[in-house]
Amino acid sequence: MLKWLETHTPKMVLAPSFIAVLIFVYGFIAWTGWVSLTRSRLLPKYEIDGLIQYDRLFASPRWDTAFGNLFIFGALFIVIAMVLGLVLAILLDQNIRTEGALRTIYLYPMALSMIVTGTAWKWILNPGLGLEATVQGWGFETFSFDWLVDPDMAIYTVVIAAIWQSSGFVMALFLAGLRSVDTEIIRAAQVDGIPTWRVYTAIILPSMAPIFLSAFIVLSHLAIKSFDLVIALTGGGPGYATDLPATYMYAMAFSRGDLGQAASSAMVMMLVVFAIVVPYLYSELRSKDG
Amino acid sequence: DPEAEVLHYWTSGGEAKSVAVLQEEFAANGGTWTDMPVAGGGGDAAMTALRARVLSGNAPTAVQLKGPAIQEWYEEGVLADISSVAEANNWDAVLPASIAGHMKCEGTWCAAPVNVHRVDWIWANASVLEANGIEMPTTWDEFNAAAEKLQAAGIIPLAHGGQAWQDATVFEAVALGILGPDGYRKAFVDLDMDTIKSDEMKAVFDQMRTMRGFVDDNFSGRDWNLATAMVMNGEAAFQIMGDWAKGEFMAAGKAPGEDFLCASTPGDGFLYNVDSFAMFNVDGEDKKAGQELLAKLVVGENFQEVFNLNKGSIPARTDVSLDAFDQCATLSASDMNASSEGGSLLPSYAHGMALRGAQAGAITDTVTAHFNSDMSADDAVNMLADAIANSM
Amino acid sequence: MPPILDIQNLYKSYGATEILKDINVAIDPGDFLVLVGPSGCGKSTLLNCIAGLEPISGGRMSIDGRDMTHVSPKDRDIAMVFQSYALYPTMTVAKNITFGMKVRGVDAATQAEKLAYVAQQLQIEPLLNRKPGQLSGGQRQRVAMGRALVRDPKLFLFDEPLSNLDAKLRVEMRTEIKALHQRLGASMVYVTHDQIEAMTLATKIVVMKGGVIQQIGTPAQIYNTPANLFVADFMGSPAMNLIPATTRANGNGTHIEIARPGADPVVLVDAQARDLPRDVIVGVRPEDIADAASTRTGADAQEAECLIDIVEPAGADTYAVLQLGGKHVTARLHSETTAKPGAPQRLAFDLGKVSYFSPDTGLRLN
Amino acid sequence: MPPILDIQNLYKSYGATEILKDINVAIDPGDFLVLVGPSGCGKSTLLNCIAGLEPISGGRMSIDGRDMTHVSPKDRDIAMVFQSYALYPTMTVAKNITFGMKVRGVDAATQAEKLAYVAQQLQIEPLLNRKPGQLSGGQRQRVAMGRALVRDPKLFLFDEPLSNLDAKLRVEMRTEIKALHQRLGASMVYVTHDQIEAMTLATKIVVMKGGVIQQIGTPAQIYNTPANLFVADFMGSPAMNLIPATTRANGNGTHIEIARPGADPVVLVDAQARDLPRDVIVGVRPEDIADAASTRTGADAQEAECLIDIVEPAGADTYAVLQLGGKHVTARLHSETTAKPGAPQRLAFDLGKVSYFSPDTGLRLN
Amino acid sequence: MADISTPAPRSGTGARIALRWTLYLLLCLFALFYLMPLFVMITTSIKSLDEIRTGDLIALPREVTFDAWRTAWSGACTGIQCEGVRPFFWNSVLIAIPAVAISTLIGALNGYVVAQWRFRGANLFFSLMLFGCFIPFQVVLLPMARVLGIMGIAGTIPGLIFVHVIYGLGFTTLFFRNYYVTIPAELTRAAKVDGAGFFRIFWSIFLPLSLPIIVVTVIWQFTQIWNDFLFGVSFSQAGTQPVTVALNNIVNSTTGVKEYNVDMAAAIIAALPTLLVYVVAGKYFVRGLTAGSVKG
Ligand SMILES: Nc1ncnc2c1ncn2[C@@H]1O[C@H](COP(=O)(O)OP(=O)(O)OP(=O)(O)O)[C@@H](O)[C@H]1O
Ligand SMILES: Nc1ncnc2c1ncn2[C@@H]1O[C@H](COP(=O)(O)OP(=O)(O)OP(=O)(O)O)[C@@H](O)[C@H]1O
Ligand SMILES: [Mg+2]
Ligand SMILES: [Mg+2]
Repeated sequence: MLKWLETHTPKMVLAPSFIAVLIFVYGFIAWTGWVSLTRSRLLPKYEIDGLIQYDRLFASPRWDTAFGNLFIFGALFIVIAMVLGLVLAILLDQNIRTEGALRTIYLYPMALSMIVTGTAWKWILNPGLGLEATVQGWGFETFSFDWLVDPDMAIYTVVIAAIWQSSGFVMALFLAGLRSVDTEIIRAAQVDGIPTWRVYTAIILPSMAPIFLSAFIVLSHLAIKSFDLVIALTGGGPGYATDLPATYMYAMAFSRGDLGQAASSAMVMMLVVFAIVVPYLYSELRSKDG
Repeated sequence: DPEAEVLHYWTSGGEAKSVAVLQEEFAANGGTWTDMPVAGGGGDAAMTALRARVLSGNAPTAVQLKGPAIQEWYEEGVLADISSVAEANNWDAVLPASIAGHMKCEGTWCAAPVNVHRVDWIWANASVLEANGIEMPTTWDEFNAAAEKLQAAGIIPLAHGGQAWQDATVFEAVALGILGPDGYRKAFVDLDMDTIKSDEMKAVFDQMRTMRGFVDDNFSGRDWNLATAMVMNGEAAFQIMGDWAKGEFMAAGKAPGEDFLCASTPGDGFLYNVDSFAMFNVDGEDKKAGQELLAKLVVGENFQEVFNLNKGSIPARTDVSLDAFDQCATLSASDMNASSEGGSLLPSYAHGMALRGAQAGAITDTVTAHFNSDMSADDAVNMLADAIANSM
Repeated sequence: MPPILDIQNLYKSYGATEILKDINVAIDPGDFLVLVGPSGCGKSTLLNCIAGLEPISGGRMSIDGRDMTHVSPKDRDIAMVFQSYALYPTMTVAKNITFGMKVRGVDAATQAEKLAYVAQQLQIEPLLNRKPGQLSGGQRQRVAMGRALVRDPKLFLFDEPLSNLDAKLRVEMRTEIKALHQRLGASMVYVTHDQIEAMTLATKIVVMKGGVIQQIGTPAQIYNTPANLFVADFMGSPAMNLIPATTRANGNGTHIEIARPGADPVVLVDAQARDLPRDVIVGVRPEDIADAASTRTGADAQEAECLIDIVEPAGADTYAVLQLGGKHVTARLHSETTAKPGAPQRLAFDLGKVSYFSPDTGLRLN
Repeated sequence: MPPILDIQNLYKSYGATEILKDINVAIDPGDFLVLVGPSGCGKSTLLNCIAGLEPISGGRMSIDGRDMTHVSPKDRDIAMVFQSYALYPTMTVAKNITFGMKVRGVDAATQAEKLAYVAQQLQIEPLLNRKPGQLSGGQRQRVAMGRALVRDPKLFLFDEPLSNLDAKLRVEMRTEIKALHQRLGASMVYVTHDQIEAMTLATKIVVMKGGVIQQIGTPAQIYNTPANLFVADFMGSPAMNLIPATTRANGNGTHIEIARPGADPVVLVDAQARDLPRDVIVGVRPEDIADAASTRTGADAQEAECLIDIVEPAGADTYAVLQLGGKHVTARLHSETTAKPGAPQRLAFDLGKVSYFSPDTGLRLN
Repeated sequence: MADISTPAPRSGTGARIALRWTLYLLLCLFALFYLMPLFVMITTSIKSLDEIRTGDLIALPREVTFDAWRTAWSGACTGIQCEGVRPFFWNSVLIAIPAVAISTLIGALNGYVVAQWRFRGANLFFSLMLFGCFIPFQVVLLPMARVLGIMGIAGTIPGLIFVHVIYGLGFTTLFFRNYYVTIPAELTRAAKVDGAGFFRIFWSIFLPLSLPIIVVTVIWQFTQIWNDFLFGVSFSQAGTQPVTVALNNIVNSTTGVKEYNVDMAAAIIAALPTLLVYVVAGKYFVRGLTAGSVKG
C-alpha cells in the first residue's frame, strides 16, 4: 500500500487539480454549451431549443465586428507585446545598474486598475486633450493622432493601451527565462564568434521556447478576455467599432439579460481558441518529448 | 428586528448622501441596514452580482432594479410580493399610473419607486445663448438653426459624449420630438414594426445625422460630465442629457436660470427613468420585516423629498411639496403631471425603462452604429428592424 | 613575427580570492602550449581569461600583436572547447558544429564539406541529427571538439578535450589534433591531465600551481630538468622519486649517500663534479631505477642491492617499491623481473638524468 | 551468498534504437566491476538502468537477492557518481555531500564527521562553503565523488569519477577507492576510460561494444586472453598488435609466418603445438616485442631482424613502429635503444602470451 | 554574470561607451512611454476638482493639493459609507495572500510533476489545464455561483480564495512547468539516488532553483487577484468586498458628480500593494541558479 502510494505520488499530486479542472473548466464549458442551446435570458434555463442562439449570433453585425476585432487586436497585441517584452527583457539583461527601478516602471501598468487608467489613456489619446493637442502646442501644427475617434483606427488605440498594460509582465517572464539560461553555453557562443544578436536569436531564445509558450498563453488569455480595457478606454466605441467578443458576451449576459446569446458567443470564442491553441500546443509539447 | 441587505449602485457623493437618508430612517425604525453597493455600467455590474447571488441562493433582501427587469426577475420567481405595504399606504393614489405600472407584476406590487429622472432635457449655457441671441429651441428645426448660428460663431453647438448610452439618450429625445409621444410609444414600447420602418423614423435618423454635424470631432468616448463641463465653460452651447447633469452644474456652483438653462427637448412628452427597489425572496422574519419597512419608507414622503433634493431628480409621488426644489425640478414635476394626464408620460428606452435589455440593446447598437458612421437613414432603419427582430 | 599570444602580468581574482597571480606567457605562432597543474590551480580560469570570458583584474594580453585586454570574446578570433562541453542544447549535433561557420557567412557547400570531414574524424557521423541531450558523455565531448575544429581561428583553446574518451579514441584524437596543429600551423593552448598527451602534443608546457606558473619549457625540459620539487613530483607517472640524501664532492664526481633502514646507506657516484650543498633531495625517475639485469649499463648506471617491499605488476611493467632515505621509492622493473617482495634485489640506478633540489627552497640545484 | 547484483537479459532502448542488448552480469559481494568500452557503447546507460533511473525495456535485475526491476532508485540503496556530476546547484559543497545522509535521517554529528573525513580525502576542505558554480571542473568531480563516498550503500556506481583529475590526484583517488573497497567490502560498478584504473581496481572487467558484452573476466584474463579481436584491440595502450599470419603445425610447436614488404617473411616458432587454421591473426602486445638486447631471453622469446619505420620516444619508453603482415606493428623498446628510423634492428618477439584469432569470426582460437 | 556584455570593461573603448549610452537612452524612452499615463494620473490626483473641470486635463497642476488622496483613502463614498478604500483593503489582503500562496504552491507542484516526473497522460493533463486558462470568466460566473452556494461558501472570503485558486492554477502550472522543463533531469536523478523522495526533491532541489519563476508567478497571481473585479463583485457580499469593488464604486457612478482627482488617487492607492510586491519580489530575479549543476 505504502509502495503504491509512493509510486503514484506524482499522479496523486495532480489529481485535485485535475478534478478541479474537469469540473470548473470542462464542466462549465459543457454547461455553457448546453445553455447556448436554450433561450435563457436573465437566468439560465435548461430547455433545449436548437441552434437559435447561433443563428442570432451570426446575424448580428455587432458580433461580426467584435469577432473581426478579436483577430486584429489579438494578433497585433500578442505579437507586439511579445516582441516588446522580449526586447525590454534583453535590454534589461545587459547589466543595467537601474534594473530594479526600470523593471518596476515597466511592470507597474499591470498593477493599476484599468477602470481608471482607461480614463487617463482616453485623455492622452483624445485629439483635443492629449498627445495631438500637446504636440501641436509645441508648434507641429500638422501632427495628427486621432485614432481614438476614428472608427477604423480606434481598435489600434486599444492595442496600444493593452500593450502598455501587459508588455511589462511579458518582460518579467522573459527575464526569468533569460536568467535561467546556462551561462556556459552563452560563453561558448561568444567564443564561437557569434554576434550578440545571433546569440540571442539562435541560442538563447530557442532554449526559451517553453517561456514563449507561457507568454503566448498569457497574452492570448489577455487578448481574449480584454474587457475592462475596452470598456474603460472606448466603451466599445466609436459606435461598437472596438467591441470584442468578451465585451459582447458581457453585454449580452449581464447588461442585456440575454444569457443564451452570451453562451453561444462564448462557445464560438472557445472554439476559436481551441483552433489556434491546440495545434501550437501540440507542436510545442511534442517537440519537447522528441 | 427588521434587517435589510441592500444592493444598489448609488455610490457617488451626492447619491450616497441621498441613500444615507433612507438608512437613517430605516435605523430610526429599529432596522439594521447592510449596505451592498456595486456601481458601474449603469447598474450592469450590480446586476451581474445580483445574478450570482441569486444563483448561489444568497439573494440580497432589496435590490435597486428598474423597468422591465423587474418583471423579468419576477418571471424567474424570485421576487417577493409587497402588495400589503403598497395597499396599506395607498400607492395607487399617489403614483402616476404609468410609473405605478412598472412597479406591478401580474397585478401584485413587486417594487417601490424612488424617484423620477427626466431624460429628455436640453441644457444650455445661458451666457453663450445670450451672446449669440438665441432662445431655447422648441422644435428641432429651431435647434438646427440655432446650432448653425453657433457653429458659425465658433462655438460647438452640442456637447456630446460618444458613448453608446449617450447616443441613445440623444436619439430617444429626437425620436420623441419627431415621432411624437404616440409614435414613440409604438416604436419603443410596443416595437411596432410599421412605425420602426416608417418615414418618420428615417427623419429621426436624418436629424441624428444633422446633430452629428453639431458635435465636435473629439467626442468619442467622452464622459458625459466632461460634455457638461464644456457647456459650463462656454466651449459648447447645448447638451442633451438626463437631469443628473444638473448635479454637475450645481457642484460647480452654477445656478439654474442664471448660469445655465434647462428645458425639455423639442417636442411633447416626458421620458422618465425611474429608480426603484425590488424585494427578493429571502428566508427569515427579520429580513421580511426589513423588506416591508424598507418599501414603506422608500415611498414615504420624507424620503422622497430629501432623496430627490439631493439627487436632482423629482419624487415619484405626486403629492410631495416641491417648495424646496429648484426651477428645473419644478418644471420637471409639472411636466410630469401634465404628461401623465395627457398620456405622454413615457418610459425612456435608453435607460432601460421601456424594453427588455436585449431589445433596448439591439436598438442602441443600431443607433450608435449609425451615429458613428456615414450610414444612410434607410440603411439605419432596415438595420434597426433587423436588430429588433433578431433580439426577440 | 610577434607572439601569437602574449600575456603580461595577468592577475585574476574572484572577489577577494586571487586565482591567477602574475601570469606571463608568450607563445609563438604554431606553438602548442599545454597547461598542466593540479585540479583547481586556475587552468580553466586562465583559458577563460584568454578567451575574454572572464574580466581580468590586472595585466594585459595581446593576440597576434593586437591588444585584446578589453576586446569581447567574439572579436578575438579564437575557438574553444569547454571543460563542461557547453553545447547548444536546442541544436542538433550538425548545427552545433556548423553554426559558427553559418554566422560567419561560410557558404553551404564548404560548411557541409567541413562538417563531413570533422564528423568523420571524430566518429560522430551517425549522431549528426541528434540533440546534445541524446548523446553519451564522450559523444558530447567530441561534438564540442568538432565545434572548435571546423573553425580556422588564430588560436585554439582546449580545456581537457579528451577526458571522457576511451583510450583508443583518445589516441586517435590526439593524433588528429597533432596533425591539425601541423597541417594548419595553428597555435593552441591545451589543458590536459594526461601526461602522455602533454608530452606528445606540447611544444611548450606550462606547469601551474595555485595560480602561479612553476615552470615553462619544452616537454623534455619539464620532464628531465624540472625547475622545482613541485614540477618534479607533478610530472611523470609514477612520480619522480625524491630522495633526501647527503652529497660529498670528490675528485671523480659527486658522492651521494642515501640512508636506509636496517642496512648501510646506498652510495651512488655521479660522474659529474657538481657544486652542491650537503643536504639535497635527489630526484630519480622510476624508469631510471631498473633491474640490474636490464640494459642499464651505460656510463651513469650504478648497481646497488636493495630490499624490495612491494611488487606491483602493471601489464607491460612491474613496479617495485622500496625504502630509501625515509621515502617510498618506486622502481620500474621489467614485467619478467625476478624481484620478490621482502627479498633483496640488485637494482641499477641510472644517474644520467638525475636532478638535485634544495630541501629548503625546493628549487633545482643542477 | 546471493550475487549482490544480478542482471539477467537486460534490454534497453530509446525509442527504436536498442542501446543495450541482452546484458547478463552477476557480481558477488565485494566485487569491483569495471565497465569499459568505446564512447557511446552504453556504459552510462547500463549504470542508469542499475540505478533505476532509466526504465528498462526487458529483462530483470536483482540487488542483494531482492528483485529490483521495478523498485524506485531511492529504495535500491545505491550511491552513484554521475558522469555529468549532477551537483545540486543551489546547495553548498557541504550540503551537496550531506544531503543524502540528511534525507536518510543520519544524525548531525555523524554527518559532520563523515563530511570532514570525505572532504579531507578528496582535498576539498577549503571549498565546503562554495556553490558548485564556483568550482573548477575537477573540484566538481570530487564533490560528486564525495556525495557517493559518504554513503554506505549496498552498491556503488561510479561513472568515470576521475576523468577530470590530474594524474597525481587521480592516483591518490584511485588508491582511496581501492582502500574503500577493501575496508568496507563494498561492491562497486565503475566506468572508466583509464586502462590503468581498470587494471588496478577491477576484480572483474566487462568489455562492451555497441550495447553488447564482449567479455567478462579478471583484468589478467582480459589482458592476456582477450576473447576476440575487439577486446584485444581495445584493451591495452598502445594496443595489441594484430598481425595476419599463416600457421603450420610442426613437431616442435607451431610455425607462424608473417609476410612483410620487401623482405623474407618473419617466421616465429610457438613452442606449443596448437590446432590452428591456416590463416590466423596473431596478437602480440607491444611490450612483448622488445630490443633483442633486453631481458627477453626466456623460452618463448625469438629474435628477428626488422626494419624500423618510426621511433617515438615517450619518456620512460621508446616505441618503434614497423611493418609486418601489412599492418603497423608497435614495439616497446627501451628508452636507450639503438633503434633508428629506416635502419634494421634485431627485435625479440616473446610468444609466451601470444593470442590467435580467427580472421573470419574475430574470436580467440587458443 | 553571464550577461552578453562581458567582460565588464573597467575603461571601455569609445564605441562601447556609446553603445552603453544608447542602451540607457532606449530604456529611458521606454520608461517614458510607460510612465505617461501615470503622469496624467498623478497630476490629476493633485489638482482640485475645479481645476480639472475648467483646465486642461493633462496639464501640470496650477495648485497642488493632496485632498483627493485623503478623500480617496478615507473619505470617498463607496456606498452609503464614505470611508474611502481603506476598509476594503483588508478584505483584499485576506483574499489575495492565501490565494496567491496556495495557487503558487499547487502550480509549482503540478509543474514539477509534469516537467520532471513525466508519466503517460501528463502532457494531456497539462494541455487540459492550459486550455482552462482560456475559459472566459463571464461564462463561469453563474455556474460557479451555484457551486459556491452548494458548498456553502458563497459570499465568503474562503469562497473567493477558492475561486481564485481554481482559475489561477492553469497559469501557475504553466509557468512552473515551462520553467522546470529547462532544468536538467540529472538533478532529479542524483537526488533520487541520494534517497530523496518526491516531496523532498521538490522542496530541497527545485524550490530553491525557482526564484525567478516564483517571482513571475507571484507577480501574475497577485496582480490578477488583487485587481480582480468580476469575481470580487459577484462572489462577495456586504463586508467581504475587495478593494476593487470599492474603487469601482468610487469611480464608476453613472449619474453622480465625477471627481477625477479622487478616482486617480484611489486607483493609485489601490495599486500600491501590488507595486510593493513588484519591488520586493523583483529582487529575486537572480541569475545563474543552475550554474555548475551538470555538464552539458
Ligand atoms: N536520450 C537518448 N536518446 C537516444 N539515444 C541516447 C539517449 N541517451 C543516450 N543515447 C545513446 O545511447 C548510447 C549509449 O549512451 P551512454 O551514455 O550509455 O554511452 P557511454 O557508454 O556512457 O559513453 P561515454 O563513454 O561516451 O560516456 C549512445 O550512443 C548515445 O548516443
Ligand atoms: N566563480 C568562482 N568564484 C570563486 N572561485 C572560483 C570560481 N570559479 C572558480 N573558482 C576557483 O578558482 C580556482 C581555479 O579554477 P579553475 O576552474 O581555473 O581550475 P582548473 O585548473 O581548471 O581545475 P580543474 O583541473 O579541476 O578543472 C578553483 O580553486 C576554483 O575553486
Ligand atoms: Mg578546469
Ligand atoms: Mg557515459
